[in-house]
Amino acid sequence: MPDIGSAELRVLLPVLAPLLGALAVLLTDPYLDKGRPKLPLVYIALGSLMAAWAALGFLWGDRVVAWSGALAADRFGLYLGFAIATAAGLTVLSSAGYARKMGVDCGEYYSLLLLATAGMLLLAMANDLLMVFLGIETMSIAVYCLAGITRERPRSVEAAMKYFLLGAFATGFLLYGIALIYGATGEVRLERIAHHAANRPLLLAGLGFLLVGFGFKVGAVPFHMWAPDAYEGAPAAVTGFMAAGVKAAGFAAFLRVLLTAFGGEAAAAAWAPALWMLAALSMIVGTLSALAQTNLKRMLAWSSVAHTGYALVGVVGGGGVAGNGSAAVLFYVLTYSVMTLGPFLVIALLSRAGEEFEQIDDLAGLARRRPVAAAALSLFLLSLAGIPPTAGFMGKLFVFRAAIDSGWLGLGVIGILATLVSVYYYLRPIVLMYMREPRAEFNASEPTDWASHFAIGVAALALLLLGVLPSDAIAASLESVRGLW
Amino acid sequence: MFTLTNCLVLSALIFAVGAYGVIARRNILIMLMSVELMLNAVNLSFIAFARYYGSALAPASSGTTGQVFVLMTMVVAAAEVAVGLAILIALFRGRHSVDPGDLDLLKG
Amino acid sequence: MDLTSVASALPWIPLLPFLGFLINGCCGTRISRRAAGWIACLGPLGAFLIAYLGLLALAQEQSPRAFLECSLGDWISVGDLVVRAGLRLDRLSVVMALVVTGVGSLIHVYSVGYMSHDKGFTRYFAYLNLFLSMMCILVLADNLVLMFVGWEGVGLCSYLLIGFWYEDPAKASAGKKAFIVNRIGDFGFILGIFLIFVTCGTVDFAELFRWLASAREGLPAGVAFAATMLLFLGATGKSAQIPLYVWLPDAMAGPTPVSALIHAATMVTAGVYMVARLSFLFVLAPTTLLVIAAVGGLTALVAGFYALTQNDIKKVLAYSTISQLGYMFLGAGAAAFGASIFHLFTHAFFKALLFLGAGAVIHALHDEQDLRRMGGLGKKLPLTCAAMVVGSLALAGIPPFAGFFSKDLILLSLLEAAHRTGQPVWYLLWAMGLVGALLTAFYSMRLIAMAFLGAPRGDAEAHEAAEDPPVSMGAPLIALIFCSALVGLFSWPKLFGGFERFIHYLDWVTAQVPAAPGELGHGVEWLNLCASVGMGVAGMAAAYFLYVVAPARPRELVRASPALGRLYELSLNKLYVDEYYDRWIVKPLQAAANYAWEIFDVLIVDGFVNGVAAWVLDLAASARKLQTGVVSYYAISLLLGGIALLGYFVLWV
Amino acid sequence: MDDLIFTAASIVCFLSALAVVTRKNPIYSAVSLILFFGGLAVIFLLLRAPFVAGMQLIVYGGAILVLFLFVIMLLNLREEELGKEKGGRFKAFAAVAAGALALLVIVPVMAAETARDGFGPLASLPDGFGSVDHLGLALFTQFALPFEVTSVLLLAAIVGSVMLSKKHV
Repeated sequence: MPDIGSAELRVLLPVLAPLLGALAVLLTDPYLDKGRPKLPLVYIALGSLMAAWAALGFLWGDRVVAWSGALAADRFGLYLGFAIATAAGLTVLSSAGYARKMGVDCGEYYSLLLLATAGMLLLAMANDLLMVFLGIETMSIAVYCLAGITRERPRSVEAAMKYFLLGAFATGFLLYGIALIYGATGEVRLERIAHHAANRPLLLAGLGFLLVGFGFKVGAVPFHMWAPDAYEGAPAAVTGFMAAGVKAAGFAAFLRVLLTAFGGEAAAAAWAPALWMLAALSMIVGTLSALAQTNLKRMLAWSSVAHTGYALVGVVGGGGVAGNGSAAVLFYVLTYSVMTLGPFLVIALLSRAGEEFEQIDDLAGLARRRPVAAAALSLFLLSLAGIPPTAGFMGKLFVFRAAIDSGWLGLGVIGILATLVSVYYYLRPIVLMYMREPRAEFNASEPTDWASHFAIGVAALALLLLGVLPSDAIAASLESVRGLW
Repeated sequence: MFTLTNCLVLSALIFAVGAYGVIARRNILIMLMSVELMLNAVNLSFIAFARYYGSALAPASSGTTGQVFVLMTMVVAAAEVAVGLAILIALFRGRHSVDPGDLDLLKG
Repeated sequence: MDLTSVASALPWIPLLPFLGFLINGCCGTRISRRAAGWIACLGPLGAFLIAYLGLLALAQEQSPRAFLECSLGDWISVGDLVVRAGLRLDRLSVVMALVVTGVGSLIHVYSVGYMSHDKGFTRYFAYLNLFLSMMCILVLADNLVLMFVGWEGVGLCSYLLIGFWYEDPAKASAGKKAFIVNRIGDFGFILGIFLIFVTCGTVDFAELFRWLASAREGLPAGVAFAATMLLFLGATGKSAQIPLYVWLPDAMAGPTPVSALIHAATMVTAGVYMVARLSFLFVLAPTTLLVIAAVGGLTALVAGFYALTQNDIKKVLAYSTISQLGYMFLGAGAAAFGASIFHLFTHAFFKALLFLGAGAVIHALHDEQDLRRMGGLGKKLPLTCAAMVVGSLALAGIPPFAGFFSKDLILLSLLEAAHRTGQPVWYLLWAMGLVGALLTAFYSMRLIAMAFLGAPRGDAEAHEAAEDPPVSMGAPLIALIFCSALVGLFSWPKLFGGFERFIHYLDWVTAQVPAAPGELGHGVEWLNLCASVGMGVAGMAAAYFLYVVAPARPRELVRASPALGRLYELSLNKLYVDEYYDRWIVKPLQAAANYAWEIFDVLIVDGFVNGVAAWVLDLAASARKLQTGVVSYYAISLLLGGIALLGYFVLWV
Repeated sequence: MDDLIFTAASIVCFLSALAVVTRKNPIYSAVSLILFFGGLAVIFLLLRAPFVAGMQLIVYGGAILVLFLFVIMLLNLREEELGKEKGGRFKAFAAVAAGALALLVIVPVMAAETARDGFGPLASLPDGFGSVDHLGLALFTQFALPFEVTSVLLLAAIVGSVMLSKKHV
């Protein structure tokens, strides 16, 4: 019987906060007026996410392992936990107005958002493969439903269906991988897998299946094909949350498994070339496909595939615990989650009742009608393109540097070339916004959505801060990787 | 022959059959069932490995882990099916088709 | 002057214009135009004063290598990458800072008048202030990364200002062109920085200098060559050299004061400044220096060639700028960094003057830029005419105007390089410089002749209404006239018992190559001087003859010989003369220029760039087709990926 | 005896699995699935997992399958609403790919059996292994957290599926 004492409960705090929030939302919802905006739900959700933030900050420190080793509160998990909680918080802020416009201002929406957040935080802190599996599934099931939450929109339901079918398929692979690893070692605890005299062929086969499962969750080519469809179809606020949160949590678990269970030199030498291929393919396919898009959300989806590739560059060039690559990945994913969330917040802000604002051509002349939104969107896109002084530049710098330092020159070159090409499609919307005549359709009479503006402002500020003064965040990422043991 | 290896081989074959079902069939219901086949195949592997590693009754022993994992997988499978069928119903309401080939609004 | 107190004021040099940017950018709609104009001008003026105090403080120091330093703390500190951001004012950066803020202030004042009727008045000044701030960061940066930040910042502002009138798609696309072409150069710059950091472990100028001096085996020659070539690629982008010069002529789409400030006086010279700043690195790579000189010489010649036939007054000046930048790189390539910076210095004044003068003409004629529709403006616009004449004389290198001294020094440095290295190629470069000087003088005179001399050819009404600019525009013109006439005296040649003060002022902060034994001798110096002045005079005279004197000549010929009666009929018509020139001078020149243009622009630049772009877009379209929308295919992709991964792990490892 | 039961159950499982993926009508697939679950439960029993075998029948046979059948009835698909199946070539390709996948698992399994550090003889199991007692104790001690987390997962699934199948918010 584990001692349900302070350590057990403490470690669980960041997960409990959104969970209790979800329950509170579900219990409050029936008592609210149907016709009025359901602001109390927003307050509850925000409050619980702030509590999660506080809990993450409270736990920041030495590694604490609890629940018979199932959960580890260490800097590694908490680092991206901050990204997840922030993404969720900003999504809630922007949802206050957006959910009403899309007709989903209901308890289910906020509770699913919070449950998904709880799943992501569990995933980020999971320390054995069973928790990894459950974390992924909790998160995924909530996100499948969120993707289809605007049920009247055929695209939304289609996105949910595609995401779900492929997700379930990939789950099979992930699970088989875990089974084979368990078969090879008799263990599911990550650090014990590493120390076990393993049955090598079976272990490697298991690793192969595992990479399929994780590759799917983070959207690496060739397991990426759900991403564009799901991103395009899902409502904008959900897409942003998906792009930021799912990827952050996925990478947290992915990296932890690779570093802890397969961090040995022999194992790393086995998986590095495989990930090399995934990274290269993701960068190339993602960048090329994004070039030809006319839908902003879809373009961002392809760009997220490319960004998965950039992050994988850091994983390949990780250099284990001693190297800087893994820390670079953490920093990269942190910045990525903010800069990919931003454009979706803007899309959510600009959307009108039941109608998404998603065509790139619709952006024409936006700078004159909505200068703040246009400026923020430009900043996000510049950061995605990796142009200084934004965070995206710093992230790319460290990732590519790590790869080149550890001898993966080819991957670094592919990355830099992909970045160069990507500038084209990131700049196109900016050019449209600032240099074309606006269309007549902009509706300026809507009341200003302050919550959404605030969320966008926070994201923009965070990007600039991370870009200009990245030292603390990078130092923390280095500590995080060192604190893994 | 009832051996560990044969159990694993059977598991691999069923997994492949399930994977075949997902990619070859054009009926979302059957695709979902195929996913269930895959998960069950994995369960078989888990139970077989649990049989191999089981030498103690302690909760922390290796054998126990495998069996517990299967229980968790069942919960997940049930939850997935529920969600999947709910999405299918929402989809069918608008489109009257269970053919994944008809899901063609999103592409490119 | 207290050194430390001035040093601590250094951040205000970029900050003051930045404050202007913030005020004008954020509350531009809420304050009056008058206030916005004042705010915009005060920032650069304040920055100029601080830079001037810096100059005085430096002058008090004993050591010529003294510098003022203001650390901004550790900017990035991660593992072994520590970037300490700081500002650093030494003799080189103070010259640059004074030029930037000084000319910048004048142009700000001028802009108040020039842009007074534009609806984007405050936006314009916000951008202009931001530009100045970024330029000061570029100049004062004490490390490559911070310099790159400024470098990108000025690029962004340039892009915004070129596309300032974004309602016009052609102008917006000019902005894009500038942006994209510069990305190519910046890519080289980033790689260069990266290479230096990987090799030397630092990006700080002072530390880099120490590292190079102390490293036992020094920098491997290959690395030095690669790094300097990459950096120079960055410089060709920003400073519009072959092959990346194409954006600058299009950049003339922006308001004229912008062309004066950004695309003539300051930003485009950033490449030259960067080479001088890192001169201690560049001298380690003699091959790169030769490439720099060759590119510079070729650019000077080709761009000068283009300028001969341009009819848009701003395009003439744009090509002239490219050509003069080529001279600066010629000097830098000959390791005469001081001379190169001196030319940058003088060029900033006379080219700003020319652009502002051109702006006054355009302003007076209500946005008329075509030289063929001008003429005879000399009497209507005396001040403008004076400005343009002084500017042209300086540009053509006629003594005692500023351009003469600097161009002479650069040509001389080429001879010295030939003497020092013994490579005859430097003589060829010298000859190219001389021919370039001839072309420069020709098109300068042509510009004056077509705009100010002769009879008015354009709209008579507009010509009648044209008048000299108001005080706010006139005062900067007058200031620049004096500067263009006089700044050359800072470096009175040795030949005339001078001291070459400016050059020696910089000697201590730019790298020196060991001089060859023995002097060049006064004979060579005299030869150089005479050749350069001779070219200038000859060019101007030729243009004067062809554009001003010659219209009378056919008539004399006809009077002398009745056999030319038929020609007389034609020659009465002024068009005949034009056609005569057209056939024998303009057409061949144009054909040659067009030919050159086709080779460089169409074939190499456009062809290559468009070819690659088309190929990539084709690829993108086919990549898009893979995403069929059918889940089954997605699942197959997943399965095949899984099989590949599994195959790798099971069968390969 | 075990060999015989295993062989029979394996054959039933494999054939019914094949039937699931090849029947055109989902009803037949669902019925084949029942057979499959039953066969698998038998194998679980052989592998000394009586509790799991019981859960297999209750959860899969009882809950999941009923859900499938319920939805099949609810949708009441007509012939033309069934998916348009792809031709033989496509299916052959899919079969080859799936076969390759199976092979790539079987290869390391075989290797593991024959390798020096491969699987040894099966351990003798203590009495009560796989019983309700045994797993119940594990679920409330060692695996308390995963056990609790499944409740979160189920909550998400409930909220989500109720929301999705409602007609109006």
